[in-house]
Amino acid sequence: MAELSYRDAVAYGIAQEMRRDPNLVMLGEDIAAAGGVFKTTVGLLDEFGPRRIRDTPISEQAILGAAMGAAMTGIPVIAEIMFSDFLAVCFDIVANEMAKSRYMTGGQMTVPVVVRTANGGGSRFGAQHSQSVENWCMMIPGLKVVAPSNSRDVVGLMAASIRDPDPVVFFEHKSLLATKGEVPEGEIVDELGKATVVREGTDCTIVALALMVPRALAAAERLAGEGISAEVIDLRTLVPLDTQTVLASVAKTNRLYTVEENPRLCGWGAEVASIVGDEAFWDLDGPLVRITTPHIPLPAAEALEDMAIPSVDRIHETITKTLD
Amino acid sequence: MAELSYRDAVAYGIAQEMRRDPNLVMLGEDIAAAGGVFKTTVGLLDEFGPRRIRDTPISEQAILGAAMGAAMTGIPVIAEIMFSDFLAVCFDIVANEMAKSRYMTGGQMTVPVVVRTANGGGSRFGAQHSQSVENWCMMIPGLKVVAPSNSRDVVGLMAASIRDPDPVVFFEHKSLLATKGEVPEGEIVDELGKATVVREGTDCTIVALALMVPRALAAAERLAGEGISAEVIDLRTLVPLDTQTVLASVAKTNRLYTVEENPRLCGWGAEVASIVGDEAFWDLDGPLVRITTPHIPLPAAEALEDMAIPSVDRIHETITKTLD
Amino acid sequence: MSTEAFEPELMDYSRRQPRLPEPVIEGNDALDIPLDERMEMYRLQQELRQFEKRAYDLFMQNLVKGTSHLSLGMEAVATGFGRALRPDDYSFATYRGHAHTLARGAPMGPVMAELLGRSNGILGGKGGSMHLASVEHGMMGSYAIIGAHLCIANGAGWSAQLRGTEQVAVVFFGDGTTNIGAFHEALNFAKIWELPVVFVCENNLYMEYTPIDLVTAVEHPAADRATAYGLEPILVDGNDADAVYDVAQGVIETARRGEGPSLVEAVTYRHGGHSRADPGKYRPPGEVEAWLDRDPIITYHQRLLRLGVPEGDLTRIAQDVARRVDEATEFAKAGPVPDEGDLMTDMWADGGSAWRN
Amino acid sequence: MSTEAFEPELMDYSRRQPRLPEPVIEGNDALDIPLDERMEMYRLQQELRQFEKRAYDLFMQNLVKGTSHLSLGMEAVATGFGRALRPDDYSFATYRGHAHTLARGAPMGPVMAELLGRSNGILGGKGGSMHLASVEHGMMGSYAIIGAHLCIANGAGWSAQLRGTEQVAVVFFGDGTTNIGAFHEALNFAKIWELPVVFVCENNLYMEYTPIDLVTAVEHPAADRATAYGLEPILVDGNDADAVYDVAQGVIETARRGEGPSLVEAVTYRHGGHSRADPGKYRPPGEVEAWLDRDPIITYHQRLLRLGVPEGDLTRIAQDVARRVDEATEFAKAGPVPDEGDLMTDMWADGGSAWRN
Ligand SMILES: Cc1ncc(C[n+]2csc(CCOP(=O)(O)OP(=O)(O)O)c2C)c(N)n1
Ligand SMILES: Cc1ncc(C[n+]2csc(CCOP(=O)(O)OP(=O)(O)O)c2C)c(N)n1
Ligand SMILES: [Mg+2]
Ligand SMILES: [Mg+2]
Repeated sequence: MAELSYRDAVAYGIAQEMRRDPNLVMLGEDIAAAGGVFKTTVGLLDEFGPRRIRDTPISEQAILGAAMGAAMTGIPVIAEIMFSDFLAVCFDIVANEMAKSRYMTGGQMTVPVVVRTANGGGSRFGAQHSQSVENWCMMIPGLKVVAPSNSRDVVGLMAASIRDPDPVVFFEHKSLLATKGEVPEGEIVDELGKATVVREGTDCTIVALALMVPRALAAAERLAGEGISAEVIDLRTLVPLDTQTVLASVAKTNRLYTVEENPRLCGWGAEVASIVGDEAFWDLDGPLVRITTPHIPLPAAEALEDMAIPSVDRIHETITKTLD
Repeated sequence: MAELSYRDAVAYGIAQEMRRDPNLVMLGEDIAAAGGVFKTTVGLLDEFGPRRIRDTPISEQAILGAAMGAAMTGIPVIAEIMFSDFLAVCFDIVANEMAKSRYMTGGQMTVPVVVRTANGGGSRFGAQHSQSVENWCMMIPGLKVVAPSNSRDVVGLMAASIRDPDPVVFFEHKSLLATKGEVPEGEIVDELGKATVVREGTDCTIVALALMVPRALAAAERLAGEGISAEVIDLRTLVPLDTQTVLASVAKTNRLYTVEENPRLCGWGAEVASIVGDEAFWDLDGPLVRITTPHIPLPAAEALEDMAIPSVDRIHETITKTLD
Repeated sequence: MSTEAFEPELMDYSRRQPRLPEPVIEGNDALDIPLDERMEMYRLQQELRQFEKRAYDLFMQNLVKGTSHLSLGMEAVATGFGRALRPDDYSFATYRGHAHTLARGAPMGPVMAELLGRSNGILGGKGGSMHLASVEHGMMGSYAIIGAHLCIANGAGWSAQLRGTEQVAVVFFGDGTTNIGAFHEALNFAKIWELPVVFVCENNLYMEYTPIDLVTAVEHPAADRATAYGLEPILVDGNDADAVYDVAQGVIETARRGEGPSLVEAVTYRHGGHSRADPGKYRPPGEVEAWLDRDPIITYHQRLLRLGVPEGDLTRIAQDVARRVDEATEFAKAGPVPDEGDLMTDMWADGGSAWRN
Repeated sequence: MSTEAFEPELMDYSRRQPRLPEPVIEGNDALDIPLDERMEMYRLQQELRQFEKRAYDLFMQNLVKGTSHLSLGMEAVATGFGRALRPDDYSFATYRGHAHTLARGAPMGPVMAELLGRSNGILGGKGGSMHLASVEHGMMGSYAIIGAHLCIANGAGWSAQLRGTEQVAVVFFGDGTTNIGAFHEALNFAKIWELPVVFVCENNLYMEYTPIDLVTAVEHPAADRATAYGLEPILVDGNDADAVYDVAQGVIETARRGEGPSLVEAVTYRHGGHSRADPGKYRPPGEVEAWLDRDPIITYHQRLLRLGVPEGDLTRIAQDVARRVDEATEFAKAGPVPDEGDLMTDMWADGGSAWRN
């Protein structure tokens, strides 16, 4: 059992898989010699060499195209897109190519690509370097979507993503990079599509993801002090979506809250709330409540950004106000 | 009152606005001499000349960049992106630039661009030319989203979109192009953010958009024959979203169905269902039900495509099965 | 250029000067290509031509739905490259990919069945005309959104480089495609990694309905840009299968030896419209006719006669192909329409499409 | 190139050969630029330098959050172009946009306040360092995702062309940006429409931490690609404000006369790291030092002395600028932090952000 930062867990998880599969390669901007602009790939060039860990030009379409083409022809690839906002410059390859090629060809293509990308706010980087864009990918049929909240899950879900034969978009949260967590010794491999109940409770269910998980837990802690027992679920992967864990929890607590970092409209919270509102309607004792960033671009100033992204205070306050 | 096809209504609506505003220009691939690959811009080159109606190379980023830059500096622009699937090749400009520039600059920029694009399935064009991607835009703060279901609305909403000082994505449905409808004489200008109750009813509310509107109406007709009174709402615009009309309807009918063409996850139906599940929870007499295309890329074969997109049969059947 | 575009009368593209073909290069008779290879190229061009003519007839009978983009008149490019590739090489095509798919050896029946949306189609009906692929023949797909596949082809080249297999990836695209961003990214990337990729621009003078010269800053959309990627400009007569074959052998060999990518511009012309919906009215009078005279199959036929091949041999090949096209048509028409069971398969590698538990 | 990249030791970029600057071109002393213009350029370079040094100090004091990209060492480019523009011309910059914003006359105080996230910031704190804009000064924004703004600048040029105002749009971008698709689309588009746009590549030899030559198929990432867009290659010493000014005047005049776009590559160097977080360790020994010797301000100072300007005049300018930077700092520090009321404003032109009724 070692304590690892979320940042270090990224390289640790990749290294675990690169040792296992000598075919696995990685490419991206400034990932090799520099160890990545977030220092999430430090040490990989040294261990695996320049053939397997390669720097690229600023050509995101070329990066993901190369990843996809190599994957289709037998080489599994990890591709880094430095900030998740930049998925927009290569969205055609993400949404129209990788995601669809298998279906379109009647199953002829297999595309084992993991697109790793730094996601989310809290770094005061402004509207073009802070977005939470899990929903950009969740809404595209043919993509799997993963977003770990802690160091151990980074390793386990990285392994699962790399071993998955389908394209996976793997969101590393910028504001979690410095957080530390225990990572057990030995190989860690999770399964995609398994949420975790990170805190048990009976009065309401809070479903969260990535940076929102520690915030939901802190809010639940505070609620506990006030006699409210909140169950907190870390979704971990959006596709596949572990609806059973959510539905089972709501069957017990009878109330659903989702806590999302993406802007208001059409986020995963809307999807989860809608599923619950359909399949667990008769379990519900009150409204389906989503807590999200407002539907605005993220502002740069510290004060403004902190108001925008759901905080422990806002989660706590929303629940106390709406739970009876 | 003239009868116009939805296709002809596009050019008719654009012409109305080009006559009013001599600054308004339009650009896109094959829109000028050829009148557009869907023949939605026929006649505009003749009337307004090559300075205002211009063909471009296959350079969608250049097209939308030019539109945005001109709009920022005083020239309102209509830009055509031939198929809405191609928004992916210029998604950075759509999602990260146009949508955010006003907010990021503290209100310094105004971007009066209308991005017109052919959306939706039913033409057997396969997975890369058939998508319904309203949600790609709805989820982006800073974009307005419009999707008319009939000829008259094409004209009225086109005028509203063009006159709106903010970026608007205007979805023209490929499978509605040949449909005809009455268009009143004289200037028609609608307001964005107003849904229409296209059929009144008391037993359930069906919320639909674009091609799904006639299908929802046909299903309601069939339901009426079976003694079920369905109210049908044509949303017309997704942003701004007319939640009041939806909430008022659900307050009356106590049941919500959404009928969407986009694939299952994170569509506008999830957003509408979630809003209702939050704000009208106590009005509801039963589950929130979404009828969508399954979460798959659209297949090309006629038989498969018809199974995928919500049909009158499927809408009818889902409602009869779930409404008690 | 821009000034010209602003001349109202020139916006009616059919009133511009026609762009006429260069004369046939009879000297190419002397290219060092064995006669039996030439006979194979004749056969292949016949296959592509007759297959697509049949496909066209089937559209007219409303048996093919959706859209379809034929390469009638452009067969020499698919032929010259198709014949120069090794069976384990990779091809990538656009929506205009029937010829490139067949040229790799994909069977006509399943390809035809795909156009008809049948479950015995080569993609089970899921992809249709614009997405033909046959991985077992090295045909790695047809891509219907301009640009992406140039980048994807790089990946196949990279993979070959990593695996040390000396496979080559060839990617076909149109003149209009040279103006999209992905073209630029792909070429630069291929060169800096010295990938075994051959980029083939089929310059048929038009994007959809717009003449390429009106929207391109250089005369030769691909060749005039080669130096921007550290590459040699290579222009070839795209209506002469021998010329194409000769160039193809060279650039493929270069790639195979690990000496990096090439960019080839093959000038050609499509006889018909851009797609099913297009009557091609934007083309100035005389232009189509001039290119019909330069039909790659007619001129190849003439070359073979000049080289002493008896007319009867050629007729027999054409007849044999016709019979095979008939068989393919029967195979396709006999195919069942896909059913509910097919809809939800093959999104994921496990064969299904479940996104939840 | 690729082979080199595969040499493990060369993957440690700090072990590569340093890329040294060309010597100062003393002949540029003789360029036909009035002395008072040169004094203005001296002042402007001092402003850019001293402002950014102060910004750096404020980061170190943790008063600036987030990230920030300085152009210390690159001031001559912003200066030469900034001074050559007409007040109603348009500029477009990247995230490395402090200098370009100030060079258009945006006031230092509000720019500094923006870096500090204050509500008296030039964007009200909403944009931050990477998104500086001042529409009233023709500074049309700083764009933090590589590529897009080249396309957007075309639009400003198109608008000027349509309105017949003879305004010109100048767009600044880095060497690394020449490898993204939008670069290609923008250049071709500008040329075919003969837009009044000047594309200025500030080639500082690195993208973030990767040397540009390792990822680019040509030696001069912009100039060697000009012909691919029907343009002349133009290379200029980006560390000499006079040289830049001279070239700028020419290309801006060309654009203003309606003779279309230009592409200029100005070779320069950033003294510091890419951004706040970067110590710049990937640079070979001797490289930074050599470029520090070629500091554009020091060499410009020397030129002015050679031209007979008394040292005291230059000192007074520097001191005056220092005072104004102090004032700007005070202005910024005194600014209030934005509050709840500011969060939901200015998404739409109506001033608000409502997406529903
Ligand atoms: C990104 C994108 N933009 C536009 C289109 C629509 N489109 C399909 S084919 C075509 C013309 C392509 O021209 P070219 O590259 O010359 O190929 P050709 O069709 O002549 O073979 C266009 C504009 C598309 N498929 N993808
Ligand atoms: C599309 C995109 N990819 C990657 C980045 C991350 N990034 C920011 S600056 C930069 C390097 C840019 O290099 P260059 O164009 O030379 O400009 P410089 O920073 O040297 O001024 C990179 C890769 C980005 N902002 N946008
Ligand atoms: Mg073409
Ligand atoms: Mg640089």
